[in-house]
Amino acid sequence: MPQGELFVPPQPDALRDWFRHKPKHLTRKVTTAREAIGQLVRDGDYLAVGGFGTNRIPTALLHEILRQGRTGLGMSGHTATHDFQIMAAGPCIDRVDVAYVVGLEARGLSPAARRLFEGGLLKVTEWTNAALAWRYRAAAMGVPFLPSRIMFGTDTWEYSAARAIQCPFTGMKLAALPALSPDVALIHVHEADVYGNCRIQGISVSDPDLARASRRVIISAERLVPHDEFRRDPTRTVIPHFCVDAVVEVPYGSYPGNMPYEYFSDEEHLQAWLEAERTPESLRAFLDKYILGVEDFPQYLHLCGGLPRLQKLRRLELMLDTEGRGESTERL
Amino acid sequence: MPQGELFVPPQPDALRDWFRHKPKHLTRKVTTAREAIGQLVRDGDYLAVGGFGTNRIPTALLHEILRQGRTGLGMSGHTATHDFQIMAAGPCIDRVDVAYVVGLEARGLSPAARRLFEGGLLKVTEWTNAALAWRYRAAAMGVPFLPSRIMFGTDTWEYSAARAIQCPFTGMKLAALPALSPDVALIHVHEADVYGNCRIQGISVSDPDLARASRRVIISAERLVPHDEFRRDPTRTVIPHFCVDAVVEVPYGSYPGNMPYEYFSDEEHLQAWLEAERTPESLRAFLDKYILGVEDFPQYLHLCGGLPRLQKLRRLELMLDTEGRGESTERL
Amino acid sequence: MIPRGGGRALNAYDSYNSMELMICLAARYLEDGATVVVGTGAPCAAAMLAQKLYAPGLVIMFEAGGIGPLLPTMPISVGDSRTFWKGISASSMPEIMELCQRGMVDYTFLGGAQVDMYGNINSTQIGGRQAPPKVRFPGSGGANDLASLCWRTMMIAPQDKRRFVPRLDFMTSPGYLTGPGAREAAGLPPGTGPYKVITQLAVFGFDDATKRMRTENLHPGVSAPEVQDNSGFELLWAPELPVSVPPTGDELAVLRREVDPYRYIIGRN
Amino acid sequence: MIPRGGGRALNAYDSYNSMELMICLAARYLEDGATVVVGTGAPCAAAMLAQKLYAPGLVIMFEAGGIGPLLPTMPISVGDSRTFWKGISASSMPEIMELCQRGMVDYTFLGGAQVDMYGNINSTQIGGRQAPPKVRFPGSGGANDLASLCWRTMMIAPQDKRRFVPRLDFMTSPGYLTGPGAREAAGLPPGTGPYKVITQLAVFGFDDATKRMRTENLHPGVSAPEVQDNSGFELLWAPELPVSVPPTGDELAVLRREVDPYRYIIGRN
Repeated sequence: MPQGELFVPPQPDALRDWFRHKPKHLTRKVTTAREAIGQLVRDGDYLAVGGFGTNRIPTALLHEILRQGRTGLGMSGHTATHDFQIMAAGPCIDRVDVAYVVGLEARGLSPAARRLFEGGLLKVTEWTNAALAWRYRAAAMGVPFLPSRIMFGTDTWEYSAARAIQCPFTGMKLAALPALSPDVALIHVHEADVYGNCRIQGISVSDPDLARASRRVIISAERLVPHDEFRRDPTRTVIPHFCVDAVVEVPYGSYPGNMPYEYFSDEEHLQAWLEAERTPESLRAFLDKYILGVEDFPQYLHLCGGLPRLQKLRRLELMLDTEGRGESTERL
Repeated sequence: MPQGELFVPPQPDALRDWFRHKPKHLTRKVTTAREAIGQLVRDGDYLAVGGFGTNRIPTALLHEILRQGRTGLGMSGHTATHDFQIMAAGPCIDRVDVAYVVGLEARGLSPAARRLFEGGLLKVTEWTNAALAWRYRAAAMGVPFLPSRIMFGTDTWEYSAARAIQCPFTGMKLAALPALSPDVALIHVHEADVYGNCRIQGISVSDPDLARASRRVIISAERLVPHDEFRRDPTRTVIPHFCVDAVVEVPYGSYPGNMPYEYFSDEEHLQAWLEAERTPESLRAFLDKYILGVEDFPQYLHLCGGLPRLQKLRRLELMLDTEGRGESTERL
Repeated sequence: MIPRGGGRALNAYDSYNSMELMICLAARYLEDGATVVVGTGAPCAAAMLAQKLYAPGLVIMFEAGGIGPLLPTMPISVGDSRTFWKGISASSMPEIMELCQRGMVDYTFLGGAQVDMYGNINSTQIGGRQAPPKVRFPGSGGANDLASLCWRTMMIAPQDKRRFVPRLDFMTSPGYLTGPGAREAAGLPPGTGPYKVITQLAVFGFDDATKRMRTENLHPGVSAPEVQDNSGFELLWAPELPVSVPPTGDELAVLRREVDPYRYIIGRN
Repeated sequence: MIPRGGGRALNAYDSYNSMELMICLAARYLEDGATVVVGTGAPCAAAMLAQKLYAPGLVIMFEAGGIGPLLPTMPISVGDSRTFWKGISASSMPEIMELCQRGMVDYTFLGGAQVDMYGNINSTQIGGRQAPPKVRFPGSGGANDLASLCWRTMMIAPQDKRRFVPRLDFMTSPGYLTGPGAREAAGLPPGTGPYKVITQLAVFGFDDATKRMRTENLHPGVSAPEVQDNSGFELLWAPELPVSVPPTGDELAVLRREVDPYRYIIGRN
């Protein structure tokens, strides 16, 4: 039987009570990153981050957690790359459900994240991306588990906290994945209204399920739009307001990550992070300069090149060349 | 233990083989209702219909089944109202998974459908709307069942084919719902391209899951749009082409049902149906006039008042008054 | 029309029919900021009325996927385009059912052909449990789901001995099943169950100790024996039986002018 | 650069590096109308190359949700905006994983730090199975899911004794586990498993009877002992060992000009 620790056991009835008492009416939830993190993220909480590692991530909210010095957080590693890197930099975390962490895809491995693992500073349970996606889905559906056909026969299975069950109809062996309801979800979206209704353009990754699964949900949005805009086209509402606890408007809020249709990732800055991580000292200096020593996210953007840099990343995203022509594969 | 018959038992491995061999490349699938039904619906097949009874239903496809005289069909009664009425009129069906059938919501009960039930002409298993929705979802996910918390303690449970299971994490009792993969799904959408990519405006009901769960999928679409339109905004693709076997362009294809943003339901025609059903003879005369005696769906629309009638229903849908002013609650 | 009050000259708002009375009473139970899944007909009218008068923040949902519409008129179907007219979200059946299953929905309203003393409901068939039935009804639809998963189930239903029965021909949707603890033992989520039943004669709640239906208010001019005579099972009685507060002029005005101007529902009396 | 062919004067397309060779060989396995879930890097380059040359109807998918993009450049992340650039659908992680689970995905490409003779893969850690590891890698990501659920798993990987190991430090993703029947016995979907492994030296398949890795093609200029010397486990050998057909001028032209003009991948050799 798998021997991994189940950091967040499924508790559908306790969650029902929680969700029953979330406010459902249209109340204004707009606040600052500082306030939102200050009030809704506590030491020891279990955290999950929307988007996909370096794409549509709530960077401003993550910086704020680091700046406020949260510790002892648990984290879901559903492809957590730059987001994981920020939490590992604290370190703010002491346990992690791993699907994909430490690496930044083709960019290399995070030395700081490796130090946490290789120094035995984290409790670790192994999963997969689908397992964590379906664990969110289970919580969003209000059931304690979902069956699946993954992980069998591997060490990933052995060090997970899944359970083998038998299908009552077919007799098939199935992998039961326990519902995962994070204490807090942090999700970056394209558009939100003041009540927390949200729209996403492009892939939604696991965020619709994550927003429904989590006890508390903090949204950062590229821009606030009028509430009526949601009522004009309700088909596009991806997260309804009653799932959401706080809304923070953060233009360029996914930087240095990619925000589809808005701006591409800043690969130079991501490389600078990785290089800064080589030693704890160089990382500390980097954090002091870019995160701990600044007041807010706009200051960070300024340090990284400000609007001229962001304009360049926007052209890159839209594949415009330096003259503004489309379909360019130039590197700007 | 529930004693209902499981008309379509879950067979994930057989389905995997089926789905493996569905064509995935972009091939032209546009055809006529006659061809699509002729080639893809066979006597004895198990059928599921998209939309919601009198809303966004593939009326033209259902008429064609009736016209071609299919028999022995099974049917999923996931709120099947006018769609069920058409299939019951044949009768084309001999077994049904019931969540909601026979009634037309506030409009009353279908005498013809009642005759089938009360005359013992149907095999019946009882379910609920959520049960059938999640049964589609299970098949769409590729698992043989999903757990849920519904139906316990009732006769609905007793006459279903669900099974009680115990959660391996919490010990909770759960209702396992067997995956339902219909032989054929018929779904009406707003826009499709020639390959079968589809968009829906407004509520999707269970159609995204249904399209993924079914072995064969026939789409009727209000209108064909260029393939590039899908590539321009891929976030809006609700059903991808590789789920779809045939595409039929049918303007006003949900008539006399409501098509959101397009036209409202024709309540007079729906009432005429119900009245025609009073005796088998009057029903036969009605069917002869409107369905069996016509060549195709445009002829049916013509008999029902043609474009002037549809124009009126369009104004009703958009809440325009006779002068074209908005927000009208007039009955046109 | 039931005349309201005493010797004054009657004006339009001094009288109301039982459908209007039931809708107005039901509307008062829906507090601001609550969530409710409704069907068409009287429940939808009650939710619309509540939203317009008492509970502007009431989130109205429909099982086919509509969330938070600004209902311009009464829907004809729980899946028609009115159910998401200028809505918060045009979602899906699984979205609504999963909202219910994870505990986010406070109220639902159900109807049915028969109800028993535990608030169990039959909307499936009359006649034995084995097919073919004497009369076939639509079946559960979403009713069993909503009765299983929403926190509080309400009914608006006319009451007589054919409808309030000692034993259902078919139990479609769960009330308190066989009494205290039975829902939980059967596997249903704890803390859920029938809340109020509103008929043309009275308002009923459910006794904590026995989970049996208990008369709580008599409508104006209705006597206790009349209520019992119109029930096929023995009713319990609250220690006090205050008379239901009749519809106010405001309620009737909004109900008649804005909620149901064509009297689709209130004309059915 | 490995010189191709004999005494002719070398031009640009007469030589290629091993990354180019591996990508070109991999691309040839992807037939028109197939579906493939790829990551970034060499697999994505192979899929792009196949789509441009042999398989215009190849449906390329990325685990974060991108389906059928007209890939304008190589993605940096499997979730970046290139992965659904002018795509068929910008969907979600569950959408892709459920496509795989219900059998709709033909191919996937995986990488890893270690592979064993059954095609099992380690992308989790070096050192004992108990934390803390000597070197920590990212973990499964979607690899275990794809290896469990897609019909055929391919690998493009450099080969040496550190990577081709007799025993994995950690089995992240399933190949044939311990041999014939083991996947099915463990609970994985029947008919799935590793298909080809393409290294800088050879192309490997899997022996039907033993499910062990079997050399099927030697790359130009590579000897059998060289292949065995670069494996930490004993390789099986196909009865015939045809030399891999080297990249054609067309393949190299498209790869270098259109697929990877900045040599992100093919420059890594």
